[in-house]
Amino acid sequence: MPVFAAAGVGGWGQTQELRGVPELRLVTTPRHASVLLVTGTVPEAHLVAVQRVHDQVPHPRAVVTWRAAGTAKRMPGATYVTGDAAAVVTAVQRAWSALEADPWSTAVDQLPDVEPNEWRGIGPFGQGGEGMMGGTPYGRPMAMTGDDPDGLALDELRLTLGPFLDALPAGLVLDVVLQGEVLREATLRLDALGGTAADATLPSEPSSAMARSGLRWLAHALHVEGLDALAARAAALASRVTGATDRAALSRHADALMRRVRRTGVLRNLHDVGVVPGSGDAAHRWRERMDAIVCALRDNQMPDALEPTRLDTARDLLADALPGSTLTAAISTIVSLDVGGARFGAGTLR
Amino acid sequence: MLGAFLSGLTVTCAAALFTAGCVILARRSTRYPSTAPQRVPALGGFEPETHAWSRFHVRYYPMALLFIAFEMEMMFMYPWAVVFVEEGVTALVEMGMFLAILAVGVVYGWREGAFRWQ
Amino acid sequence: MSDVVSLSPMLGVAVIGGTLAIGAYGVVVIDRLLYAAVAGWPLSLAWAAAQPAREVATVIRRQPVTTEAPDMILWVLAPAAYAGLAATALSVVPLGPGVVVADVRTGIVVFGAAEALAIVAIFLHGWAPNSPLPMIAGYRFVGVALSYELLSMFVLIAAALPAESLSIGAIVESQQGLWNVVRQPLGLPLFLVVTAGVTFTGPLDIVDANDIAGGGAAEDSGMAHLAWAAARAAMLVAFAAAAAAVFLGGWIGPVLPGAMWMALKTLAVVVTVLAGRHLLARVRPERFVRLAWTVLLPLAFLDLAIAGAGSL
Amino acid sequence: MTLAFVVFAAAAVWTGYRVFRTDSMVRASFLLLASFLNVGAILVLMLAEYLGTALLFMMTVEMVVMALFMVMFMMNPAGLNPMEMVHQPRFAAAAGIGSAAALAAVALFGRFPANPVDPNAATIRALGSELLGGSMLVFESAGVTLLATMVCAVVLSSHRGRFGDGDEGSVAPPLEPGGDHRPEDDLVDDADGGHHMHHGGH
Repeated sequence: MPVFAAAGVGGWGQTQELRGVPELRLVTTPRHASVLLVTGTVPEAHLVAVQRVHDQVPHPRAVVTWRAAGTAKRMPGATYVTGDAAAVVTAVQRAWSALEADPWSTAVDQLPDVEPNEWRGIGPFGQGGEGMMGGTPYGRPMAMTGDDPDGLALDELRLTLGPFLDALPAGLVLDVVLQGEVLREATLRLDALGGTAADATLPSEPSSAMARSGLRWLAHALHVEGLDALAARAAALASRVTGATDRAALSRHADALMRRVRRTGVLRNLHDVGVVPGSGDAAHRWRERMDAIVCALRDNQMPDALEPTRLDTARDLLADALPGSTLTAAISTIVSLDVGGARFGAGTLR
Repeated sequence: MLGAFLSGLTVTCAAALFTAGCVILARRSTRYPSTAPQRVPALGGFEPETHAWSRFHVRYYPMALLFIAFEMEMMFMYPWAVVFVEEGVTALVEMGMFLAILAVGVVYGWREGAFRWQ
Repeated sequence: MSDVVSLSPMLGVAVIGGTLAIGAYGVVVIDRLLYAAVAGWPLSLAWAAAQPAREVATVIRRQPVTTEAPDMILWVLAPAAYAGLAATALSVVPLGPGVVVADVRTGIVVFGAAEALAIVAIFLHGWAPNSPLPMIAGYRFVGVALSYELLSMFVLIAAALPAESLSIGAIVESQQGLWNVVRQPLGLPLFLVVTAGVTFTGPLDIVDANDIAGGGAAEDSGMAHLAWAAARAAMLVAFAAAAAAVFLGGWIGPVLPGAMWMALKTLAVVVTVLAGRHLLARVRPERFVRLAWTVLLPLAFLDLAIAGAGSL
Repeated sequence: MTLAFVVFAAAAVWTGYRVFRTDSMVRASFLLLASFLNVGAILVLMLAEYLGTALLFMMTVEMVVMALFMVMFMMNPAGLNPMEMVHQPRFAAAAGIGSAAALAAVALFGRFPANPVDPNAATIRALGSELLGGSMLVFESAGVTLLATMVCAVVLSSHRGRFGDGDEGSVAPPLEPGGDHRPEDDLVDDADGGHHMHHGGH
């Protein structure tokens, strides 16, 4: 069942655990999905973004909101779910079968059907442009050139990689100036410093809470590096970490998983990628965090390696790491920093 | 001999037309026209300021030029492969020399950093 | 050549169409099974076989969304060209003893042309929707594709040396005594790299990559997405059949009929490539370009030298 | 056979014509590729099957690289606004018609020897032995020329050399001839780089 997950504050962790559920298939772009799953409360600044992602899901579509306090009202026709992953699966299946029965019951657009700029009928061929590069042909202007150190002054793409991009931790917005595939400038936005709802699904006991949060990060990181099957295994392991379970079996499973991850060569790929002052390259951070997960499970410690990076410290760390790197390396760097999605501001755990 | 090419061409065109037909039929007969918010490129939530089509700065342009020169060599190698067994050692030595010359070009390109993202 | 008969065009369309359709569906089922195996889910063939059918049913009815100012002709042309090239690639490969759709004397040259045109199809598929992420995916792919394409040429030429002909049928017959995978050990691994590259599966999955939200297919939905995924699976079947024919002795085999051997060997290559998808992490594009030019290309030279010395 | 030739020839001419009428650079380069594919098909019809199929993959790769460079440097690369692709239209039209007429005259009135190639002739084998026999000198000199092309391509295009970036330490010439005032001195006003307008710096 193709589901696109848009995770707001406090919901990102649980969404990554859904990767381990065989019935759901988390897809990378709203275009491939039938059901939009909104978890956690979406901050005010990202409301337009969640509405646009909702509209980008092709018809016939349905919306399921999971533990979403604020947005439930603004998502008309959404089935509201509180409960664990199984409840989400049943809700998604019910919504989907309702769609099958009556495709016309698809959710209607939330944003007005208005072109970004008026363009019809303007310009020589009515496509809204003037001359070679001017005007807003078909509603948008064309990119303008920017200075590039290697002397080729070519066009710059100014993009905002949104809060619900599948590869970035939820709620993180990256303003990017791209020349070709290399980032000229990259700034993280801090505007979503709103609600810091602590993640209720984490076990009360701190060390297993840290281990589960770490495994959730690992599931998303493996997905971004192209290893979906291992990500599903990590997510399934994360959902089994609750305070009461026997830790020896879990730490053995975690150890086996870490060995498999090392055998895929992902650490070799991340060598020398995203060197950040004070914490080495991405491979070092991965290795450190993977060992910390195993030891948090086995001997009930609270390793600080599992402490997710706060958004404002991440922004200063990345200030000089991102410009000049390719988009692939930039995303791998951000993912390896484990920027706390729902943990804006206050130090609570995801 | 031309019959073989004809059946190859027929198979290609059949597969291509079948796929194109399915896609065009689906795009024409859909009951939901794409509205403006749906048409915004998928960037995770916000909309881009400009068109994506722009003068894209290709970062591997020296490698592309090097590739074109190297590709020319393929033209010579196919006929050489056919008569290789017949000609014996002279063919091996000759192609060895030819490959060595071109390998010098690749080594020079590697040393000058042509394969790194500019 | 011996009693090789070129199938008539209509029969050829039926054979190639059937093989590609069944093969593509088989690829998707194998992929699901491997995914479940590595993810530790309960392995059930029924689930793996039935699920793609259900998803195809929903995808067909889904709305094919368009972007703001796409190049619609190219957007439709790309999956069509990619599927056509999968058919071309399979048409020059003998599927059984003397059963080949297009028995041309320049088999591996046509195969190389199909592979080069596949690069064009994949770039156009990224360029057409006029959306940033697919365009970046298309450009990334061309850089990597130009780097591994030379490998496929070298490796196929090395296989053509003992056969003294460019036709893949002759290459298969030249392996009567000894298969090329034994005679030219470097050939198959390099060709698997090329197969992973053209069908962007496994470590070379940089086109529809997860790190740029689905890359080339980020804007496809409904039938356009289905056509692209099916064409990609068909291309994997075509390249796996070519790998089986050129390196694993094609239809040559002791007991079973020729076509059965061909199917088994193709299945083995498909499972190997798809296993690479779930067990190996995605490579960094710029590092693969350097790796291909400075390590894999010399290995291809070595493979050619071994083949040359071996067939004298 | 002749029907196939006419179809391919018409397709080649029409796609060639479309190259100059279309606005998008990507479409222009791949229409040119389509035109070359048709010429390749005609070569195969003339039983030069190796040359035809080799033309296919050679032209494909070159058109891909051409498309990359065209999109990189041309204004309005994707044809969103109308694009004027023809320079000195009158002169070009005259030259086009003139050469077409001359070639047509040669084709129609020239007396060509009528000795068709036997379809099963081993043309590739003949090409191979020619390559290794009579024209070995051409073959090896082509190799050296290719090496020269590769070196020049890298020298001209690669911005980064093994001693670091190409323009490191290079200084833009002063404004007035012979003077020592360099333009970028007045642009870099403060140490921490208020606004980075100096060239070549990173």
